Amino acid sequence: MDLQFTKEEEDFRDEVKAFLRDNLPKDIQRKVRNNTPLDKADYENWHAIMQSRNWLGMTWPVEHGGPGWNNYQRHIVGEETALAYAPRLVAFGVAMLGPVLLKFGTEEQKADILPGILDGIDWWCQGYSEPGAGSDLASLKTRAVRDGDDYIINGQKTWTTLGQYANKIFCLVRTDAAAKAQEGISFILVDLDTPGIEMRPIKLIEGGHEVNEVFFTDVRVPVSNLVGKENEGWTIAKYLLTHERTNIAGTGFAIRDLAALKALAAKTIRNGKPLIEDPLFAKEIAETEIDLEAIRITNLRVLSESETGAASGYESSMLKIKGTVIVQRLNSLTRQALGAAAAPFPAEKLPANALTVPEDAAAAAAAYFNNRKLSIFGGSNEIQRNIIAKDLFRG
Amino acid sequence: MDLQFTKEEEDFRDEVKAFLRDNLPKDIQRKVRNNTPLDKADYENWHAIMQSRNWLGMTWPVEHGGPGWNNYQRHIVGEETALAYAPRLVAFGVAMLGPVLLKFGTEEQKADILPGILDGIDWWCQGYSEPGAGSDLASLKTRAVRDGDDYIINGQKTWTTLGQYANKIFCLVRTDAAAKAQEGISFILVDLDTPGIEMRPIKLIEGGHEVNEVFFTDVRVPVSNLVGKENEGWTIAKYLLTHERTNIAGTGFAIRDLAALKALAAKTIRNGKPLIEDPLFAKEIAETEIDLEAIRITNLRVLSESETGAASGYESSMLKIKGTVIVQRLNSLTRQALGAAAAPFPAEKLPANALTVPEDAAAAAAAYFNNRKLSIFGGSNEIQRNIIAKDLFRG
Amino acid sequence: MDFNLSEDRRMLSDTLRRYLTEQYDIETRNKAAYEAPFYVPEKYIEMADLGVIGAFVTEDQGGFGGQGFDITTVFEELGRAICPEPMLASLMSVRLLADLGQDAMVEDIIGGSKRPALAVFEPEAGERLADITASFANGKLTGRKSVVYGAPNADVILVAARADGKIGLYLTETAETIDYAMIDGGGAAEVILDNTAAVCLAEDSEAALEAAFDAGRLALCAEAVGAMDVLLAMTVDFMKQRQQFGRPIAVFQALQHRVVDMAIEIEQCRSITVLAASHLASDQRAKYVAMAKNLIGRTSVKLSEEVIQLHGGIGMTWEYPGAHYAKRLTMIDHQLGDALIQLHKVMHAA
Amino acid sequence: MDFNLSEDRRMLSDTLRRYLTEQYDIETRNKAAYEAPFYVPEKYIEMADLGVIGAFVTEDQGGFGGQGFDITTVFEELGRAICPEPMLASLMSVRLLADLGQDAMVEDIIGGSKRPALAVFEPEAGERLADITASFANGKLTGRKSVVYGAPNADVILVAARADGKIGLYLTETAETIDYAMIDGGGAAEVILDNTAAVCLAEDSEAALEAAFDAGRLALCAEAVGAMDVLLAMTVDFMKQRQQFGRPIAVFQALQHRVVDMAIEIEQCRSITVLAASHLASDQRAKYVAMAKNLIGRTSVKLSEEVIQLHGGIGMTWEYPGAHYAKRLTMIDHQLGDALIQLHKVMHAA
Repeated sequence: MDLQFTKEEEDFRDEVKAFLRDNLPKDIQRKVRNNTPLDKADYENWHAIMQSRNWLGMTWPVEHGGPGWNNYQRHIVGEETALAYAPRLVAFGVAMLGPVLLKFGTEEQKADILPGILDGIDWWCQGYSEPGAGSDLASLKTRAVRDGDDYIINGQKTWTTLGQYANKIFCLVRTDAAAKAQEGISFILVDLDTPGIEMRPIKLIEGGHEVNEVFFTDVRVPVSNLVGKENEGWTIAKYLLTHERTNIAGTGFAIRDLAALKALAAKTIRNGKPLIEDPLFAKEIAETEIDLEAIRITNLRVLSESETGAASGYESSMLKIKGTVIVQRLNSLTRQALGAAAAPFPAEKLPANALTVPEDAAAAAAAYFNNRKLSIFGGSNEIQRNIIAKDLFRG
Repeated sequence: MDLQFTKEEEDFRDEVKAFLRDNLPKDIQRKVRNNTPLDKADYENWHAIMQSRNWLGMTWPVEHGGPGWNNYQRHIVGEETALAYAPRLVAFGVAMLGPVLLKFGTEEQKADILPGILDGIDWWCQGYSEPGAGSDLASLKTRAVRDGDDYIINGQKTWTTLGQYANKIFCLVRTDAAAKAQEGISFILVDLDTPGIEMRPIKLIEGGHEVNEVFFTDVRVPVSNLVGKENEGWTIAKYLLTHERTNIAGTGFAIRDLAALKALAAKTIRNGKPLIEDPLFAKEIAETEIDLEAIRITNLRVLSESETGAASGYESSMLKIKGTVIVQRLNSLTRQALGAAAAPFPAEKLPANALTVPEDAAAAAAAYFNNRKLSIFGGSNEIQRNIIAKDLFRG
Repeated sequence: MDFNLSEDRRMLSDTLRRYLTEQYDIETRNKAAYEAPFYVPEKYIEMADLGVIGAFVTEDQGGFGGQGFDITTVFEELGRAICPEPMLASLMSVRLLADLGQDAMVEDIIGGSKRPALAVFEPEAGERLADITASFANGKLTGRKSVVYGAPNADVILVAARADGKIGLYLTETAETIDYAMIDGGGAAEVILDNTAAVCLAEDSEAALEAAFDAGRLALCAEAVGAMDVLLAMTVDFMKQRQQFGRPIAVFQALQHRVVDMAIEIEQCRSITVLAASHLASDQRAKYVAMAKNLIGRTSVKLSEEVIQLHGGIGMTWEYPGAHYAKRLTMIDHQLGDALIQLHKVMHAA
Repeated sequence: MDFNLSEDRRMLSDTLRRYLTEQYDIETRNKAAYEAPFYVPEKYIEMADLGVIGAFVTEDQGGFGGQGFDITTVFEELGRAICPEPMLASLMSVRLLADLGQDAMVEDIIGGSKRPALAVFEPEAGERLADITASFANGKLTGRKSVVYGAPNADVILVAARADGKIGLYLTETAETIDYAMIDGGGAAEVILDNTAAVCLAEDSEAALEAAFDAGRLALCAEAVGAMDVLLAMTVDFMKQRQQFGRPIAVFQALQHRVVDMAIEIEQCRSITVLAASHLASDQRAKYVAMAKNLIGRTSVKLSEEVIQLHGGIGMTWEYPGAHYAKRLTMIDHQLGDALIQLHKVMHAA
């Protein structure tokens, strides 16, 4: 039993901290802190900065331009970037397509596509969900019909995050209509410039634009864009879903948001004294902090196991559920802490002198609503419970 | 909109209070207050006292010896008896078999059986559940096979409350093995002296004996003991389950237990001051009090509706769920309030000078464990949720 | 005992529901809620004509209601349509003015020709009268008021301010405002008082303000109950239609039980609101209103979270009406003191 | 980073699990737990022979453990069997005695030939050292101690008492006790000190007592984790076998999701216990132990309630082993300060 990081790991952490201190642009950091949406250039800028140290391809081996980190190093980077209010990396290229190609792609695909992810030439987005296929992803209906050396794709994808900035999309499509749900699905790469594709914004509950619908009408894609074998796309989708995702519990974000909440509650006056001195509010903070300390160790336990074997679906589902519940509770407490001052919308459009709401908390209600997504996307918490139940009650 | 009881109803309440003040034996009251199990004589004594005013047959019409009360009057009596720490009436004869006979019984059965319930000659118990038929009552297997003018009963019943004091039992038995689940069931009356019946105690989690198993081996019962028609017993069971039960939310008990909890928390020292001044404990009390105020009004709303129409299954399920949750939360808070002093078992066997735990709270932990039954018996809260869901999602 | 609305209130309720159904569908509502002045002045006047504002004060005061159940009748209907018209401001203001015998202004407000707002709380302070620092002297107000509901486009603003150590009520028609939409729709403003001309309505208004706020809290409770009813029904409908794994998601028991628990809590909210309404004129007003607002706050936030979750991504979209109900229900807890503040009051009342 | 037990602890854990499986089935356990002296003296000595008590103190002190993880290793196994042997009393006492250099007595206790109990808290007072009123003067103790774990049949009782304003530690072999079984099994007693002869072990023991209690709290956390693991497994097995509506109740999704939520919380409890164990010798001991005991308390009570509910009537019966696990898990929250008391400590540590 030893809960300490090694000297090497702690040195690495210091290196990451120093890098962030020296390289994270202040304007981007401020946007992240204030829950202001980032624009395309902000993301590109940040990806380029991370790539300047070969740190962008977090899970990639060195020979493909990645840093060759182990689980602990990725964990440390995830935690420190969150604590520093660095942007989340846009996962679709770096953390999803990259690993998929490394495992399932041809050598030619690797050579063609991987560099564009790291150097920022290509921005990938994801075409998985459909209006009728959310939690039940395998019921997807978008069809790709073989026509000579092409597939012709028709259908609709939705919840395509940051699709408005992307030039490429990887999709799950049905290539065998007769096969049973999961068996006729393929994984295919599509250039968004291809004729027949239309992307439409979806406005979210808090007013932001981060997801999109993508419509495919007779979209012609070369067969060589298939990743893996035809009708075996579900294997790839499952690989991504159960693939060890270091940051799934989001403990870095939670640690950061807990500290910010405490600072906010210390300067917020309620009932004539700082809110943090209200025992009923302090209780909520303390319980959340305890839950967070526990998930932090649970996360490390899982990391430690997956350094030797593979983390099971059970474990990543557990981290996902509990991690999102904690972050969402922190979001909720931050929203509550603002009291009546949580009302203005959209917070960033108010004149700077308008309200005595701390700048970094002005969008707290919007962030709270937006982060309800955490327990929905990437497999809702209900789906995660089903996964765990299947494991618990098996046999 | 008028939330007040009428002058007549308030006068009636005063009459009930006065009756309880003058007639509820102090030793019985003390046992109820201290969560000491009542013995057979205590129950018989209390039934006789209630019957001395014709108040025992709460739901019965005057012509059969009941008081002829309306819903409000029954509600008031239920509330006041609880507040006075009077025993619960033993429901099986008075509140279950009585109404069943009044609706489904022959004139002969009414004449034969009803008087014995009121005058205390007969103590009825209930033979519904079986080891394999709890929430799924309709899967019961105890069989009654016609043999001339008799049925021959074989099988096993369980959770028979206070069966150890009873001389009679009403049972649901399967009279048509070929029929679908609910269709081959009959409602039959059995004398516990009949050869072939064995009753065995079930010891409960807290150590008490209040329920029993009843084994039937070739028990011969005259056909005339059937209530209603053969194979139509499920109709009777359902009638009892959805029959408007005034006291289902248990608000009287909750009001009483909340007051006792406040008194206990006021005299319990924790962290150097009265527990009730601990904001975290006070929060639990206050939230429970608010929930209780709400269910009290919900209860009156349902009563008021059922004075004009019939209360639906939805409404009594709602009262059951929320009412039991509130009482159980109060039980839990009372247990918590005792801290380390909740440990002794069985509390009533300790010498009086042994512990400085208030006498009326000494069995708080046992009562807490025992009252976990509230959300299980009479249709578990999960079954109640299924009933409500069926109604909510119908069509 | 009688839990039915009186004939008059039933009529008002029916009329208002019909009006809102016809005139305030969700697209109309969303447009009004987020574009300045964050309501529809013509519709406000039409609603005044229907008697909405008259219901807030008694016959003696020129209205035809004024009781707790009049307020809940109106606001439950407003909640069913999550109507952004600034009726909360009108309710609190007109009751204050009526109690002060400002008959002419009350008449204008009831008729809809004049619209008031009430500016009490301030930035950098909690929501307690004790924390008020704005002041009145020589016919002028100085200070800053924040999150003043209905202030955009208001004709008059009632301002709570200090003079001679007392908190009085002052009226201004010339205050500068910084207007904004609220995240759940409807308008509010920062009110800037910089030697702003005002007249004194009352020199000591603490008790009157507490009463007006309690009326406002009761209104918010009823609004929430109306919104919850509609949101629950929308959720049930959605679950019956939404297919996943070859079945409507309504058949999944884990989801069913969560909906059932919400349905029960909504009935609890309705009950506690009825109880608070019955006590609006009693000496137990503050306690029962605090109880109601606490339970409403606990339930409405939880309900909103559950409903969004049960809808999946669709519940997260601006296009889906339920999302706006969920936002409104969450933000109701932020108005006039949240569940935690109310719980403190209950704890201290006990 | 390494979350595996060391070789030595793994051996102790295996040995103890095998012993308890063979020697402490649930019938044996229930008999021992409720019949005076509420444990089995021969088994206590056998467990001492296995090294259970030696694991509580360091090599320097005559044992072979003494670290947080030694304590959790032992108590997790005791929890899996809900073993009623008075090891909590032995743990806290032997660590106090070892720190005071009472080598001879420590040796006897490690060997099992002498069994200690620790009497600190008193009736009519909270569980704070500051509230202690028992006193020591002229070689005699006076006062009353309540709910003293393991006191029935103990050879020596360590008593916290006041002398000259300080809280010291005193040893008596002649105190009168009123013994009883606890509702969840095992023995405790009221200790009556009426000019009872005693010797002074230390004149100022406040810090040492706090440390001993934190070791006890950590032990309770680990015991709870062991009991939770077993109870969860029993519940899953039950649900797979129990048929209702023609299917095992394990297929009902509403029940499945509740079990899943419990399973997740158990992992959280395991994690926070590991964290607290790692801090038992650090200056953050009090905070992390309080965090662990709070989470354990919240979870174990909730788990017990859920498990009983999921079993229906069967979970309410004495005959069903799970009922005893549920009782033990609930009552663990009552020992050495409940979740609420621990939460206050965390709030004040923050």
